[in-house]
Amino acid sequence: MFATIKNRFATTDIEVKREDLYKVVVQRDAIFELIFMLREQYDYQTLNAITCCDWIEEEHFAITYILTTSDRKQSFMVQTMIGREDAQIDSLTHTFEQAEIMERDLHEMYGIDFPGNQNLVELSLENWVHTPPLRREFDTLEFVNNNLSFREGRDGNMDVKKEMKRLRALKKAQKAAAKKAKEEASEVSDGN
Amino acid sequence: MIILDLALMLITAYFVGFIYYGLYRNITARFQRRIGPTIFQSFYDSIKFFGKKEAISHGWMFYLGPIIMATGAIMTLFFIPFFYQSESFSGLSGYGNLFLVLYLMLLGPLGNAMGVGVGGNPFGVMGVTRGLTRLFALELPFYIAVVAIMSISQSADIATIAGSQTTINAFAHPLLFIAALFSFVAMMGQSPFDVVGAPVEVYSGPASEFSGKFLSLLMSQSAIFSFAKLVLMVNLFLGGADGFFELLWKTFVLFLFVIAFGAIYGRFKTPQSVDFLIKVPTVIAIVGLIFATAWGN
Amino acid sequence: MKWSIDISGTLSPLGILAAMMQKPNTIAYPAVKKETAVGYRGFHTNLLVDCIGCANCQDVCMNDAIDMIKTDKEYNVKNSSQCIPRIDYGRCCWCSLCTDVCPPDSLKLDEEYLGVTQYASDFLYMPKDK
Amino acid sequence: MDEGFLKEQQVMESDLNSETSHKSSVDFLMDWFRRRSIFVLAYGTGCGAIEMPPTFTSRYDAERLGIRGAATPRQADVIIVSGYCSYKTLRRIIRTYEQMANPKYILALGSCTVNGGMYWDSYNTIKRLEDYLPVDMYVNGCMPRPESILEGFMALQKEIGDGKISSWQKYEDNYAFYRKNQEAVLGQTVAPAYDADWYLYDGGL
Repeated sequence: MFATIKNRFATTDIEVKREDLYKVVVQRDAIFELIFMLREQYDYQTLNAITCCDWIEEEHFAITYILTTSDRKQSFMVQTMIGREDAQIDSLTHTFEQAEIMERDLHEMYGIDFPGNQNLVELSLENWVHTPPLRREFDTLEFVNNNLSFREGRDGNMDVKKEMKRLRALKKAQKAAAKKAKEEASEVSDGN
Repeated sequence: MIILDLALMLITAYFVGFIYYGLYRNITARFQRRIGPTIFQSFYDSIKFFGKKEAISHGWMFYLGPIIMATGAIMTLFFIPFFYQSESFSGLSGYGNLFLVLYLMLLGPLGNAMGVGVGGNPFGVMGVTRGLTRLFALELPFYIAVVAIMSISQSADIATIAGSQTTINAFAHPLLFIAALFSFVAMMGQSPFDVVGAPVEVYSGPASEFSGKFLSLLMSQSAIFSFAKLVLMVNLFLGGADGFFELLWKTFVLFLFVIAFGAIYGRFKTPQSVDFLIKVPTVIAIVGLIFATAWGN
Repeated sequence: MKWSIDISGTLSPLGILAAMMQKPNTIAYPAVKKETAVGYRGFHTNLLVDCIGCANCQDVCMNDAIDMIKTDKEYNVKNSSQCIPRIDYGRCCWCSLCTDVCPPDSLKLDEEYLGVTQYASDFLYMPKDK
Repeated sequence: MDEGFLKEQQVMESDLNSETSHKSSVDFLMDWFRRRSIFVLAYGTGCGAIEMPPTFTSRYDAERLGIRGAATPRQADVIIVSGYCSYKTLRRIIRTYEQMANPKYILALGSCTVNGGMYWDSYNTIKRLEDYLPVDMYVNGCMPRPESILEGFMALQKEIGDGKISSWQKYEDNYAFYRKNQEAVLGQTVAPAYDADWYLYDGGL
C-alpha cells in the first residue's frame, strides 16, 4: 500500500505515527483522489473527523482527514495545506455524508469555505459576525474586553516585582542614610 | 340546612384531600428512601400558587378549563353521600343517583380538554389526548363492575347500595372489585397508568400551561375529586361508612393501596395502558358480572 | 400492541415495599452535617507569618483570580514586597495550583466551603490567617 | 482590612427593605407559604446541573424543605443558573425567565455567574449574570456541593419569608437597562419585548 501511494502521489514519506495510525501529507489537488483510493482499495470506509490546524506563521491551514478501516483497526491521516487567505477546499459530502456537519464546524470556527456542501449554515454559534473564533488572529481577551465587562472592585493590585525593587531601593537608601548618620556621629565624636 | 351541609362536605373533602396528597408525597418519599415533605406540603403549594400572578393569557376559554374541572369535581362530591344512614353529609344525593355521578365524573376532563386546547401548548394538547384515550379505556371495566353492583343491590342509589351490603362487596364479589380497582388506579392517575401527566415526557401534560390561581384551582379540585372518588369506591365496594372514623380508615386503606401500586410499577405507554385496561380488567369484570347475575344473591 | 403476562416482573417490584421499613438514605442537611472529605478544596487560608509575598500564586493562576495587595497587618519580615494575595471567588475554580506553587507553603485550602450571598460584589475573599 | 468575604452592601437595595415594616398580615402569611413551597425549574444550564440530582433525590432530598422540581416554566418559582452561561444558553434562560409567573427568583451557582470564572476570557460566555437578569442569591463554589445549594435555598427562603426579595419587580422597572445589555450580546433578535402587563391586553381577564 505504501509503495503504491508513494509512486502515485509522489510523496516523500508516509509517517507511521503508531502501529495503527499512518499519516501522509499530499498536495491539495491530489487529496480527494487519495481518499477515494483508500476507501475503494484499502477498506478505509469511515471518515472519523476533519480537523484543521491554523499555522499562522506559514500562512496556511492544515486540513486533516482521518479515515478508519471497517474493522476499526487501522487509521489513516491524510493531510493537506490550504492558504489562509480566501481559504477553500472542495466538500467531501458526495463521498462521506457525515462530512457535512464537520465541514459546517470548520466553516464556522475557521471561516473555510467548502464548495459543494449544500448546508453550510451556523452550527453552534448564533449570529456570529466577528472573525471566526478559532483563527489565531482572533484575540479572545481583546474581544472580551471590547464587548463584555468584568466586575469592578479588583483595585489595589500591586506589581510585585516593581514593589520589591522599590522597597529594596528604599531599604538601601535608608541603610545608606543610617550609615551616613553613623559616620557623621562618629566624626562628631572623633572631633570631640 | 342543605347549604351548610354542602359547605361542610366541601371543606371536609378539601382538607382531607390535601392531607391525603401530602401523605401520598410523604409515603412515596419513604418508598424512595427519602425523608419526604410534611403532610401539609401540597396545601402549601396550592396556597402559594394562589398568590402568584399570571404571566400570560390565552383568552377566557383557557381559564374556563380549570373552572369546569373544579365544577365537575365539586358536583360529583355533592351527589355522593359520605354515610349510608346519616341525614347530614348526604349532600344532594337524594336528588341524583349513581348514573348522575358517573356522568358528572366525565364533565371535568372534557371541560379541561377544551380549555387546554385553546391554550395551544403542544404538551398540554398531547396530555389531553392521552388523558381522554385513557378515560375511554378505564370506563369500560368500571362501568361493567358498577352495573353489576347495581343489579345485585337492585338499586341505583348510592346510600342504598352501601347500606345493603351484608358481606361487603369486595369480598362477596372479588372479581368485580379487582376490575374496578384497576380502573380506580387509572382514575387516580397512578402508575402504571400515569402517562397523562408524566413530568419528563409531556411536561406535566394538561397542566403544563396553567400557572398561578388556575393551577391552584386545579390542585384543589384534584384533592376534592380524589376524596370524592375514594368515598364512592368505599360506598360501592367496601360497605360504606357509618361515621367519620370508619370513612377515614376505609378511604385511607384504599388510598394507601393505590399509592403503593403507583410507587411500585413503571409507566405504561398510552396504547399499552389502553390495551391492558380493555383486555385484563374488562374480562375480569365480565366474568364477575356473569358470576354475580348467575349465582349472585 | 403486544404484551404477555409476566409473573416475576409483576411480583418482583413488590420488594420495594420493604424500603418503607428501612432507614432513609437522606442526610437531613441543616440538622445533620456531613463531614468534609479529606483533602476537600474549600476556602483559602494564608499564614501571614510564612507568606513572603512572592506572587507565584498570582503568576500561576490561569483565571487571573489573585490580586497582590498591600497589607496593614503584621507580615513576615522576609516579605520583600509587603503584599499578600486576595482572591476573587468570581474567578477561582479551586484548581489548587496556587497552593502547589507556594514556596513557604503558607497558602492552603481549608475545609470550609459554604458561602451564600445576595450581592455578587461580595465575592472578593481575603484568605484567613491560619 | 478584614478577613473573609469583603462585604460591600449595596445602597440601591436599602429602600426595598424599608417597605417590609408595614406589610399586612395577608402578605405575611403569603410570604410564609411562598417560603415553604419552592418549585425549581428543571433546566440545567451549565456544568453545575450535575449537582442538582443529588440535591433533589434521596441523598439530600430538598423536598424536605418544600423544594421540588417543576416541569414547566409556568409553574416554577426559581430558575437555577448553574454555572457558565453561553450566549446561546442566555437567550433560552431569558425566554424561560420571562415565561415564569411572578414572584420569581434566580439562584446563581458557581464562580462563572459572578465574574466569568474559568471562562473569563472566553468569547462566547457572559461574565456577569446580573447585567442580564436580576439574581437573588449567589452560591459560592466551582461547583457548589449539594450542601451549598441547600444553604443557598435556605438563604433564599429566609429572604422570601421576610418579604425582602422583589427582583422580578426590579426587572420590570429597569427593563430598558436589562434589554440593552441583552441586545448588546445577543443582537436584536433576543426575544419579544417583555411586558408585565401582557395578560391585560392580550384578550385576558
